[in-house]
Amino acid sequence: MIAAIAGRFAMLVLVVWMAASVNFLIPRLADRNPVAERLAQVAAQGGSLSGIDEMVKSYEARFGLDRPLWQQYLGYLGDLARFDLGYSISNYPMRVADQIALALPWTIGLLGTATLVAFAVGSILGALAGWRRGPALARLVLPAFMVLSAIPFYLVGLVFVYVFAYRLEWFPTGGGYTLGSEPTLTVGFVLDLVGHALLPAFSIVIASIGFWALAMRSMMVTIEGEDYVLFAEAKGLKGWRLFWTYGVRNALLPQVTTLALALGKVVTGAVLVEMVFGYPGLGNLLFESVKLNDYFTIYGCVIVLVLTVAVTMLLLDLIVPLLDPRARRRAS
Amino acid sequence: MRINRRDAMALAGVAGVAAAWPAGAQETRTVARGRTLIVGGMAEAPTWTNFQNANYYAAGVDLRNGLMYASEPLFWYNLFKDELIPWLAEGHSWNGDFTQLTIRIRAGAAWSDGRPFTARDVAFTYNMLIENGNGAKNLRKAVDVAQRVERAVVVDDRTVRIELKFPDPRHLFIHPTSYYAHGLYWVPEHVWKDVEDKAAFTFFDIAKGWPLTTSAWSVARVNQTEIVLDRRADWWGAKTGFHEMPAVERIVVVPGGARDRVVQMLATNQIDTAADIQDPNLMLELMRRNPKVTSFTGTKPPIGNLDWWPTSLYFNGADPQWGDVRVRRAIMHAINAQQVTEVTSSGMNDVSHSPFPAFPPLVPFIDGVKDIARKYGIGTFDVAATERLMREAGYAKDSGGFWAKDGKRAGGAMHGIPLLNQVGPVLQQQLRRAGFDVTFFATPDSRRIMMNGECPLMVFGHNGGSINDPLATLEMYHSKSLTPVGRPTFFMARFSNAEFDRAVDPIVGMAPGDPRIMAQVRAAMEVWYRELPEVPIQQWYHRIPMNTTHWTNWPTETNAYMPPAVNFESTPVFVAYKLKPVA
Amino acid sequence: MAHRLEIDGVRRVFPGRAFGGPSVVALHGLSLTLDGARPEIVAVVGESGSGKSTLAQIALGLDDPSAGTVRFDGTSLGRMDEGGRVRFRRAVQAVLQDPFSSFNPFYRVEHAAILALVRFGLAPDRRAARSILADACEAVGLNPADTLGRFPHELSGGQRQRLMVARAMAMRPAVLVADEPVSMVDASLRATILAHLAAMRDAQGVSIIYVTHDLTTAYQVADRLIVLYRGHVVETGTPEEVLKAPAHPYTRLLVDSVPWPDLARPWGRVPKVADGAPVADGCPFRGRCPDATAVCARMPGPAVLSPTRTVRCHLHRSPPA
Amino acid sequence: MTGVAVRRGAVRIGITGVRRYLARNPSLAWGLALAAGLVLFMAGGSLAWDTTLAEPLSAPVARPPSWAHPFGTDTQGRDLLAVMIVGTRLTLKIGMIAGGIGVLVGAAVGFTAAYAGGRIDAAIRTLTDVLLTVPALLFLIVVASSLKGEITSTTMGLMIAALSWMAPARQIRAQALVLRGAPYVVMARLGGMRGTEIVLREMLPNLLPFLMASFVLALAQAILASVGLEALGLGAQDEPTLGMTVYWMMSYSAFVRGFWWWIAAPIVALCLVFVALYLVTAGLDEIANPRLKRRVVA
Repeated sequence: MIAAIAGRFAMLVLVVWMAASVNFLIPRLADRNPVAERLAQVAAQGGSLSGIDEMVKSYEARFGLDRPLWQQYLGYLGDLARFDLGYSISNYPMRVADQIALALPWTIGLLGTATLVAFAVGSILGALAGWRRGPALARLVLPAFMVLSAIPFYLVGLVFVYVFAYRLEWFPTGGGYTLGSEPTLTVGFVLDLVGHALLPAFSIVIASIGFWALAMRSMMVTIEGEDYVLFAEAKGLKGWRLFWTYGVRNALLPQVTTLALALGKVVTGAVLVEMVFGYPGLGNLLFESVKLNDYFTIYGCVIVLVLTVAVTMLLLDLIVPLLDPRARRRAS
Repeated sequence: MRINRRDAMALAGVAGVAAAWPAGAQETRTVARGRTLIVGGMAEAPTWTNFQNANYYAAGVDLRNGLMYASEPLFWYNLFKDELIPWLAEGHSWNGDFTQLTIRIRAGAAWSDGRPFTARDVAFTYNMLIENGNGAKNLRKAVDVAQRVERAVVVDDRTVRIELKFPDPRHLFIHPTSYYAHGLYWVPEHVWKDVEDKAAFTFFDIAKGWPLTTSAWSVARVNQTEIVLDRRADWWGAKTGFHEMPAVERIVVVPGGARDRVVQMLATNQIDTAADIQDPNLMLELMRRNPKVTSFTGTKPPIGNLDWWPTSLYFNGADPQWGDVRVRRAIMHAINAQQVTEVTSSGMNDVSHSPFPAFPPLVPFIDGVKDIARKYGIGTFDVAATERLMREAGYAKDSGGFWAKDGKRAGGAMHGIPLLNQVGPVLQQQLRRAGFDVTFFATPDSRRIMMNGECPLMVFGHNGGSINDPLATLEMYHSKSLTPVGRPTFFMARFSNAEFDRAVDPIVGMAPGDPRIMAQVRAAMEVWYRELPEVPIQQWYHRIPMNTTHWTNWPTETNAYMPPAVNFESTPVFVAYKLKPVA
Repeated sequence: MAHRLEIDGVRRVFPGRAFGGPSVVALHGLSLTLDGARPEIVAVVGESGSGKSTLAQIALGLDDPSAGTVRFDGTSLGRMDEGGRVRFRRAVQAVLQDPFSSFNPFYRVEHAAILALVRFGLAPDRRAARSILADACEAVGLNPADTLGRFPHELSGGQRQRLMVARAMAMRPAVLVADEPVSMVDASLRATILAHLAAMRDAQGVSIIYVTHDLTTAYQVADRLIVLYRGHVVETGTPEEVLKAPAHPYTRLLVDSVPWPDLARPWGRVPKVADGAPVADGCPFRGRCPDATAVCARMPGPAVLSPTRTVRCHLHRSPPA
Repeated sequence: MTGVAVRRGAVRIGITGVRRYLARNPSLAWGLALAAGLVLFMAGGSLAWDTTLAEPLSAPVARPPSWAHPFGTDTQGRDLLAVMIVGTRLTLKIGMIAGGIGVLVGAAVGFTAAYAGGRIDAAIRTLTDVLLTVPALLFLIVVASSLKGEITSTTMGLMIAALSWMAPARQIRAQALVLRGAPYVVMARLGGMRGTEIVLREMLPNLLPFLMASFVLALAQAILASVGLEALGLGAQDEPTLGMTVYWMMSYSAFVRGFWWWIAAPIVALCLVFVALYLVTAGLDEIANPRLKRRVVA
């Protein structure tokens, strides 16, 4: 068992290392100089570009960008091993770790919550629709949600923003909270936060319920045919008990696996939602740093993504067998 | 970092994660909305980046996020009235040959830690930059300062003498005066002299009172979505009776983010002013939705104030296909600038026929070369002329209907910054209709491609150009500004002409307002119009929304005490001093 | 020419996943020789997981042993040249368990057989191949007109399995591996199919490895019986010897579990443990064995009870020579 | 087994058979109907409407729908009906290039991995997993940068294709692994067939419905990716794809100015495309995965 965990962990390190290496190389393939670009951008405010070449050289030395690529690569791996993400090039002397720490709560708060809500609602809806004795209503609304799930949620978001924020003015058009209000942990402020998160969250939920419902429904259909359910039914188990203890509980496990992966991906896949709703999360940070080719911030964001997905996978591999006797048997 | 953690915590609360509130979180006092100025700042992203950096000379700084309110210049300049407004300085004097500029510091000026603001701070700032510009070269503006200034000498606490490397009658407007993006920021000697690595210094620590400021507001708290500055009771200006205490008690600067969001926030009175809305129709819509919002000219065209960036189509001088002036002219005649302004601004941006912004001090020069412009047919949309010139230049239309010579089509990629997204596609279409195979791109990479000279055509505005004197714009076409392809420059025409240089050179030694300048400008523009390094298209207007719900006395056409643009570093500070509360 | 297939000391270990995970030993050094000069049916019996299907795969050359060799006409499969491979491929054929999925649903039923007949030079062209197959069909009691040219789903399970046997006959192999050929066929057809297999042995001289979990059919057709438990050969002998007087406790368990039509026989002895945990060494069956003692922690050596009979159990010892 | 029975419907095509099959698989029927509608709109539109009106300066600016411009016009004088006709085609073109290459490369890689097994399989699997971590955004901007920003709808499709093969490769590998052990594949090996021949002759035909479903899914994913990138302003700015229309609509404040027709046109078109593809995928899935016995959209 220990050996298995150690082996799995070694695999994790291998994948993270390879992913880190690939993602180290990709931004370097672009014919761009992040130092020069940032300086030029700042200079555009200041009106003068004189002396920019000298400044570029000076900062390249400061960031070690004047060294051969392999030395930079080794240095990068060394820093990474110490969890040191270094400085942002375009926002020097800000640290990449600080940038990520600022962006992460927004992303997790919005997308994490929305994903969980969609998961819960979708799974229950799917379970009801897949259960033979479930309410007919569930079977009726399911197709509508499934069709909605085909539509990317930023499009749903755009429609919502137009209708509910611009036309009806029920919700703010964007942002994290009301401007000028004090960020304190009071009921009022938290409500304000929720108010701002509602519209984006709602559009994500609406557009992803169908995905969860569909998966849950087919699991339920399969389970309903299993012998143990028929047996339990024959024993005279009542409808709802049967539904929860035999149906939902067994169908949920593969769903949880998918959920863990979805939550891992929440960290990245959010650029457009964040843009449509003016939300200051990690997707936004990645987009801005990609635009300026800020190597170090790009690396930081990608590493967060890679680690989240890889660690989620590892945890799943380790935990699922404990939860699911079927998987445990397969493993042995 | 404490405040950021608070944000994180609050959000974590929304996510349903139970979180303990960090003990001892700082309480800030409450300020009434009627005494708070909320500004939607310039930000493409919905967040501030690097908002904990108040070192104006650091490479990654962006003071337009609101930290600008924590600084003041020696002089302000109001170009509408051509008026120099001494602030931290009382006045200045020149020696006879414009090689020594002496500045007199205002009595009683002080930093927010109580230490007086003296000539030493000015001299320290200058000498720090000169030393850096001659050595490490990692501070912004340092190389520029070192190229122009020999040294700054403290004569006494209130007098500083700036010794220049060459006669430069414009120096007052290059470093000591703040307007648009020009001018230096002054740093307190007593803090900065001990800083070892000035490029890595952020000058930011609220606990220490950093950034120290001479202005009436100092930074109270910051996070990635707002910068909050509170008025200081002990501001030197009020204490000495130099200026009344400003009515603005608190300034909150939020990242505007997307333009639509800014408009919405203005319509609902969440913010009082914002960065440029650009689109006059959008401004009209905003003023219709919230009649309390006004512009520099109200609802009257151009619904804004002129900017120093007239839009032009630049030819990349390093591209051989533009070697023949007839091709450049042919392209000029293919452009219908009137249609560009009709489509992009319902005709509210004036068509431009020169590289100068039409500011009052520059209007005489624009008018003074009109006859030359006319002689060269500048700004005439004439497809027949295009046809004739292209044939003369040896081009013929190929099967696709595009001009081509030796199998190569005239045109290519036309890059622009996303700000000019409205203009680009219109120009592209006009040029295509006239037979030029042109494609417009405005990508995140476009700025670099343009600056490095890696595309044949560019849509751009003048950067570093003139405001009150024609020299700065003319110098952009001087061969000393010529940069090889691959090295970045804002002078994208990559133009050089010895005759032009000879006409411009003497202007350097002539003080602004010298009547001899006109003859030199005419001589230079004769070459410019003849050689046509770029095609002037239209003037550019800042459409700055100003909300009168909480604040009045915004700068307007009839009360033009300062241009209202918030994206220039120091002018908003001046406006903040002048605002009057409604309630 | 009589071919000879020797499986010699074959061990097959399935590695765990990369970086850890326990590996599974499916076969522990199994030996079995089929001599074309003396065609016989060897039944390999055992419960699922006993390694009998792995043995079938290895005998067919579809899987490679981790240790030990498989020799065909004296040459190890691993060192065979191209021609040898083709000869082996042709000579060793199979009838698989699942008559439903043994046919590619995309093609008509004769597709694979005709292709193989032509490829191995048993027929000069597709027409000839078809007629060879038709003859084989008739031999197994199928009407070629009703069978050939149809899609797999249009035939019944029994028809399909008989067609598989017909295909095997048409190939004229030296060795046939029949991996549970009747387990998914209606009981009424089992005897027929087994009879065809026996006929192949008798008429064509084909040696057959008959893999099954069903002792009854093994008893009916086999000349020799091998009982596998967790990759170990626990008992060998003639069906008569083994089934009438099982020597190994596991064989006994198997035999007792069979619902014999003889009503006088008691049905089943309840095993001590339903599903014994795998044991690291010693007798693999000791976790379930009702007769297990301390000595079973050591692996018993094979005891030769008769010239045709061996057993691996501490209860038995070879009689002194 | 129903699986075989369902597969029969896909393989043996007859008009009545198709009709009967579609009646049993309404999601496929609806999906195909929608797709046919879109094709009709694109093809019929190109014939009946002047598509050069999709260029800027072709129409009066910012007009609501009228007889002259049934879908209205945008602020740069594009006729939105023409934009939709051209844009739907361009957007589908991007998806076809990316999805097509993605599935072809994915199938090649997936079959190789499944058939070769062992180290090669492990290497391919790790490689695809690692490549899946590369953010599309990063890759696109880096490639665009080396193209000097000059992105066209074709290069856009190719760029997305480079990121589109990993997911199909994984799915096809998994399916091929299942098939590799299928008895009929074993029988083919016993009949003297070798690797490539088995893959092409025995496995591929049975994977066709699955590959079709994979392709439609990859097509939808590619369109999703391209529209996302275009909406961020990273597309072929010169071409009126649906994603670029979203970008222009957003950057020219169609929301605030209340140009509902400009908002509606690309969003409705995109929704129709996505829903059509979704329904077709769901329908094909029923063929490819016979275990889903019930109708996908009940």
